[in-house]
Amino acid sequence: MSINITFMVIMGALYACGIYLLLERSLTRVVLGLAMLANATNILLLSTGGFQGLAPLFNAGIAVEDYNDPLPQAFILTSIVISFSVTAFMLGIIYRSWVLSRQDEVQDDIEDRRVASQSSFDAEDDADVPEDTTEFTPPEEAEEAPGSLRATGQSTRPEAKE
Amino acid sequence: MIIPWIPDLRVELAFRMDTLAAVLSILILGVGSLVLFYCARYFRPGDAQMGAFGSQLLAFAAAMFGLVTADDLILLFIFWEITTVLSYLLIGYSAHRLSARRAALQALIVTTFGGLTMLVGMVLIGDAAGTLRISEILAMAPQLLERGAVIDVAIALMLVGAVSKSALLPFHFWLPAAMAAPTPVSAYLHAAAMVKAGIYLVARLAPGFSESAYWHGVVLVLGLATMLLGGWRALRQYDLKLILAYGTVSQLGFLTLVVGLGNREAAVAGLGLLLAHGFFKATLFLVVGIVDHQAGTRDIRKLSGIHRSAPKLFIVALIGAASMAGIPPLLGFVAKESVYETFVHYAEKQGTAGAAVLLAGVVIGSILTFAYSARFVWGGFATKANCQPTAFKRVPWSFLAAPGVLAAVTVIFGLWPKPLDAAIASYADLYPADGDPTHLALWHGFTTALLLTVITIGAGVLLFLQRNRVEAVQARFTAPLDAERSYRGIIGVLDDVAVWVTGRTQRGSLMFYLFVILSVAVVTPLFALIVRDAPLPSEFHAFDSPLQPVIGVGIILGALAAVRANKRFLAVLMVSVTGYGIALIFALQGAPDLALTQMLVETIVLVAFVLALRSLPARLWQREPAGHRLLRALLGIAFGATMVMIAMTAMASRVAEPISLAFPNLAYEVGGGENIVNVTLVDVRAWDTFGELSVLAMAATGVASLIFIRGRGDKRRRAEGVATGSVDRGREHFASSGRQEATLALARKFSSVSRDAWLVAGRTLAPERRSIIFEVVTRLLFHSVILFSIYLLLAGHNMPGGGFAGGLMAGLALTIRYLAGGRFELAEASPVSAGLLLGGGLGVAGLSAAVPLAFGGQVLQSAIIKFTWPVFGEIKFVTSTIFDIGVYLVVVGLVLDVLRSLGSEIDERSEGVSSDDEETVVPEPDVASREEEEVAR
Amino acid sequence: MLVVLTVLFTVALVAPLMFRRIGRSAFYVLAAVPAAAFVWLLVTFPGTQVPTRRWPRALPTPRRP
Amino acid sequence: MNTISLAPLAVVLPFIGAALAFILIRHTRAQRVISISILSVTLILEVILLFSVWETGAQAVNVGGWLPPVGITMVVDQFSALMLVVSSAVSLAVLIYAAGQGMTDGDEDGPISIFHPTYLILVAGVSNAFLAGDLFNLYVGFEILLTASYVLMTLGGTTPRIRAGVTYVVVSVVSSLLFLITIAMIYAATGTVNMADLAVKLGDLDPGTQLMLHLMLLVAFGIKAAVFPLSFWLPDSYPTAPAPVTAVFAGLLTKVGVYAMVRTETLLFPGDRINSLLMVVAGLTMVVGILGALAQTDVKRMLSFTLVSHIGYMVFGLAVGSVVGIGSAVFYVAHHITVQTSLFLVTGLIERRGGTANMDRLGGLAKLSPLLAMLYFIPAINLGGIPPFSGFLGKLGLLEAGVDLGTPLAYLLVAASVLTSLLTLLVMARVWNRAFWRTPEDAVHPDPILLATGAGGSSLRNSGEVVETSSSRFAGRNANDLLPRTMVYPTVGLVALGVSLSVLAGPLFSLSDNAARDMLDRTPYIEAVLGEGAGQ
Repeated sequence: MSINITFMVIMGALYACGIYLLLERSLTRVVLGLAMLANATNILLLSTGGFQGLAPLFNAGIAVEDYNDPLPQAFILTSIVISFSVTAFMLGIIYRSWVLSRQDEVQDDIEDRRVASQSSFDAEDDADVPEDTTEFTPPEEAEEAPGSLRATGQSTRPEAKE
Repeated sequence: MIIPWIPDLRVELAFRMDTLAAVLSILILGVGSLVLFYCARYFRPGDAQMGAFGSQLLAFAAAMFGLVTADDLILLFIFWEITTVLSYLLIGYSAHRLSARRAALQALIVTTFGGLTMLVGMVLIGDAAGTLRISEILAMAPQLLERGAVIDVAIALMLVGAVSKSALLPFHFWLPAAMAAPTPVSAYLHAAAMVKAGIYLVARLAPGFSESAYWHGVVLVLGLATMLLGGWRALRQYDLKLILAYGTVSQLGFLTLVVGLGNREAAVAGLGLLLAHGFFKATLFLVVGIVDHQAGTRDIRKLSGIHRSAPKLFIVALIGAASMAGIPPLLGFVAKESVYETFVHYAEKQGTAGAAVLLAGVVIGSILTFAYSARFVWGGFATKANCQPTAFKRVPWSFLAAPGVLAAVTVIFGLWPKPLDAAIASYADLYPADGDPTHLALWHGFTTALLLTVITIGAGVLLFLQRNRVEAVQARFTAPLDAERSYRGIIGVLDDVAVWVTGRTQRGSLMFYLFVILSVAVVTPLFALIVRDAPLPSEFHAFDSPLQPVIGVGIILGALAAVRANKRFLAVLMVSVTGYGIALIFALQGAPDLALTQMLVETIVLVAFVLALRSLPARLWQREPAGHRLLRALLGIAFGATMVMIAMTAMASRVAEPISLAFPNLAYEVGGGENIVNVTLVDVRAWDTFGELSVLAMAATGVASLIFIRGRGDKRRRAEGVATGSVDRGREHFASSGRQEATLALARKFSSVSRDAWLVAGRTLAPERRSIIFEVVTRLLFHSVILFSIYLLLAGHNMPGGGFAGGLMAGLALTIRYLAGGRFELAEASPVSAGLLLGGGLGVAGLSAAVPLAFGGQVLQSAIIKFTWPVFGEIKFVTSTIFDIGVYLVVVGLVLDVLRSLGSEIDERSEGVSSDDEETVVPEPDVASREEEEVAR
Repeated sequence: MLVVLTVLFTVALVAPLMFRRIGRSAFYVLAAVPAAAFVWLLVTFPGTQVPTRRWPRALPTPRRP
Repeated sequence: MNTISLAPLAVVLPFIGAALAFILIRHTRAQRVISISILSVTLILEVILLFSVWETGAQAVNVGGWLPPVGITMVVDQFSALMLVVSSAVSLAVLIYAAGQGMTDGDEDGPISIFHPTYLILVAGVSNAFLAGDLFNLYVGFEILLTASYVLMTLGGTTPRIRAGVTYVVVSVVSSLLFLITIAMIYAATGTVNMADLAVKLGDLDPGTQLMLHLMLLVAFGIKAAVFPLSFWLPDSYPTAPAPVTAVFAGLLTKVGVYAMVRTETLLFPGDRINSLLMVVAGLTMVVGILGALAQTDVKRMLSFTLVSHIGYMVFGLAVGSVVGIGSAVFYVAHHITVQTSLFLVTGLIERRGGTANMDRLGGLAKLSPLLAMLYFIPAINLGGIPPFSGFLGKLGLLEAGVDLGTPLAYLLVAASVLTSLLTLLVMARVWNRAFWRTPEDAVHPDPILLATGAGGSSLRNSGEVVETSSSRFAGRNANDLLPRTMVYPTVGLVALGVSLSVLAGPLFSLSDNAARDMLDRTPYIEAVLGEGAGQ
């Protein structure tokens, strides 16, 4: 199957510009990047059909090979429709993001940054625990469960204490 | 008794009861029922958690019973892990105490670590032996051992599980920490049952695998070291329960040592010691429970004079401690005597220095054991000089029953060990009978063993008397390496590594994620092409028709302009230039359907862009322009180049004929239509289009839900109620006496007419927004465009057109009317709400899919109906057109939804007259505060 | 053997209800179950039974059920 | 008209349900009845399909009567039938949960009215992806479920959801784009898109192109299945969605990616050329994922990380490539769908009962609601790999497969999977220690809702006093409203399904192993689609 250089060049250029726009902070440029990538893929699908052929309108006279390959055309049509619907949805997101926070930026996830900068001290693991030598609270403040936290004995368990 | 559970993994519910299992079951069930009996008096009546506690304790007994009787390796592991989880729950009984929670988690993690290592060992052995049945594996143990390294490693891994469960040296720290559990739990789990599981595993594997490479190394060294360390630490404790805890650690080391020695005598002595330890340690723990319950503390510096206030308790405690110390008439002595005999014979037979060290170590260990037994009795019950006798409530009979029975058993079996010996003998038969078989007996005659016992007792008494000096020595000599601190260190390091790794990978920025994904998508195909050679593309042709390069240049220029544009609408325009260019390429390439659809889609996308972005600032300003400009350009170029290279390689490596050659004839004969692409879309591959419809419907709903937030906002407001010229009144304030002011006043005078000549709701628009020419053109065009779209729909089967093109055309018609007459014009133009259109379209498509099933066909099967009408003559109607109508409706619904939400709703919002309760526009600070975000979620 | 196991586990599942109804003394009921299993163990496995007359000979290993 | 031709109904029925729901957009009660009944009928249909496929193996139906490779075929083999049944059961439970949440919270006119049609189309998309016998149709199936998930993800349009929605949408569109590019390349190379036809024709290509196409497909599916280098987007986007939506995403979307990877690995590109690469990727997914979970304090984010980590197990089973390996991976996928979804539903309940999902601010839930404690504990230890639950059985199969393989890399993977199982247990036990055992007073700054009903409400039923001082949006609700029956019963049902997986482990494992044997053998699939002679 011979390769059409023009298509390849167009596709390459569209991909390059699309990716450049995609990695942008501004949401509008990201959406434009996505639209451009979708167009580039349509060109790729078209080129897989091989050569330029007659329009796929059947009539008995024409040999089967002369038509332009109808299957990639069906794929391209589906791809156009899907990229249209995704673009429409992204426009809704851009407007909503503008209404909510007056900015058209792709925002970073603040939870990630908070987790990455959290301190390693964790009360549950590292807090100092007083040693208690009994399970039963003295009768006067006995609430229903035996052995509430009562630091009575100061038995020095050598390695427990930090 | 065998019930197959998962044949594919060779796992069955296989049980068998042999001597070893029976001996342990005695311990598990006997001590279990006594402990449960004891609990009735131990807990306060009103405790809410008692229900859960009781069921967990009984479930624990059942799990232990299952563990010892299981004959399938994996079944043993299942019960093993159930005991681990139940011990986690039991230790965490008083969950409000941090020490209990932390001890429970620590015990869970350490024992599960050991358990999982053991699991790997079990899988290795099961894989090597071909079966998971323990009895069969033990039967073919000798052949397995020849396999060499794999089996040795597997056995070593299983030993790690036993070591962690029975709290031997590296993993011993979880047992003393687990003393935070209620005392009955300590008595049962950490003395009689759970920690014995490791010993049981060693005893089960000893007959077959005691000769494996690492066996003696692990069992003997760790056992002895644990025994000595446990004994040494026990001497420093001031809490009665901790003395017993470290005592248990020491005894477990001792037990592993004996059971793991691997000869006939050791087996008998080991089981004897196992039983003895089970009885006396459970007794002592229960006694400590009573002391704690009655006196309110376990600190030996506060307890004094209890032997006088609870004499019966004192006697029971004395018996238990004496048995632990190995004082003659009791079972402890009987067991230790045969252990001494075993090690003496082992030392004589082996004759190596190692065996002698072993014997010496055991003796020293026993001395330490004697010392801390004495410390226990003295600490708990003696009257101390410097503190007054502690108040001690009377011990009711039912409370003392459980330890009493256990003490009695220790005495009876001490004086009369015959039945035990008979029971254990059959387990010992598993070993080859070498020389005189030893027996559990009270009196073995004057043997070196007896001499060793005398030495042990003497040194023990001496050690106890000099306890103050011993404590001074211990205080100076602090432990070099402390297991618990190293465990907590490991967990701390693990947390730090986790935070570090997550910090590196989860940057939170979309650009970083896309960067990683795209670079992986670029690198992997290149890697494939480098590693394996692929065909080099040979035939090329510059272009199919001369026009293509021209359009190509146009497209590339448009793309580059879009990249460099800093005005928002300029960028949008440039992208649509590339879109229209591609529509031209489609037309040239011989795809009329595509060209038509692409052009229509580009137009509507352009309109949608303008509608959505009109409320955003004109400039594509960024506070700080996205960095790594060069890097992004490099990645873009790399991606483009790679895609070109891959495409060329793929096209060059085509060998087979494409299936699409069959399409033309099939489409015409079977599909009954000349437009092959349309037949493909609505008939041959109708299932794809069927899927696409839902994508369209979802996009429409998505846009509506994002703009209207509260549902779809399908309510239509007709034009009558609206005052003329009131919509979208210009708020620009002109200079008061300027010319615009005059023209505006003049226009407003003429706009008072009640009914408009051209558009239904044209009058509602403010005069300065209206353009008469646009309204006249709309009036002329609208109906013809709608007719043309219906033509496209129906003719699509034979001529270029079809559902998509028709729907888009009708959508454009609606767009024109909206742009000409404003939102009320749109409301007038769309009699049906967008939701109804979408639902109707999907319904028509769905039904046209399901109905053929009723007629015996496949889903979405089309049929050709030929009939003749008087006027129109012979008509060929293909049922897939009904499906196409569904497509048409959905596409119109989508365009209507886009217009309604991006157009009318934003108009209303910008005029500030919106009826929906607009969400308060909160100018969010750059980094949303956690609280606010918490509420918003 | 499987019967003993299932009995133990089912009583463990039922235990919380018993405690809610009869409180602390439910422990006695719970204690009875392993005790019964203990007795069953002694009865069915002669190897561990207290021998009377013929204990001098080595006792046969009990057949696997 | 045998049962197999009903297979496409599994997609058409939810589709028609969605159409009805669109039309009845303003009657939420009618919408609720439609969607629940439609999903139940679909589930029954899929169970019938499972039993009919259990013995006979793979069966195919040509949509619209067009013979392959021209038309689109829908193929049902044991693996896809099992996936269909489990995913439908799970989505039915989540639907009832969401309907219950909608009813009690009373936001009738709110986004809930869009929820039902979107949810039904999501289920239709997932079923289409599992049934697709045609690569392009698989792409369309992906698009359906993705677009529906975009709408569900940004439901309500709050700030965090929009921020997470952008990340999710853009990454998913890029993954679909890569998938479409790969389809174009495959069509360029072979001229066909029918999977069975591809299985035959791909073999004739030369190795370089085969490896290239194979890797490109795995990258596209890897993003969807959240495999190591491509999985960083998931924990940022899933947790911000409402609880039932996150549950469905966690349960279904990643598993569709894994299903597609298994299909390409066994059917399209057999042979173990890149198994060692897959092993490395599986190991990294497991370890990095679980380390991520260790570092989190928010329960929903932690579960998203365990989700990513356990995908590593399935890829490990796939990378081993033996019958036991892939069989265990199939079983593990079924187990993970059920358990992960039930955990997310329980987190939703925790969020309602405890006012927040942040572990530091929770405490004392075991006392507050023992039922909720049990509902969390069982799936948690199931995920942690504690026997006798299905989590352990899946891992056991994977260990056996790894050991059978015996290569040093396999042993390394066995060690990694054991370590991950231990760390998962540590993570789950930490949540249990903090959220359930710790007293509310010890929590960092507990939500008033915890303190208010602290003393009284011990069980779900009797605590009726009104919670007035709560800052969370459940202020003014009594405890019964916090955990309404209609939300608790589906969760209990899902947990019971998880437990039943271990009871039915025998037959399930035989089904998975048969599926693995047929997939590795490839001919049953190819012959089911292309007729007898085709399979070489």
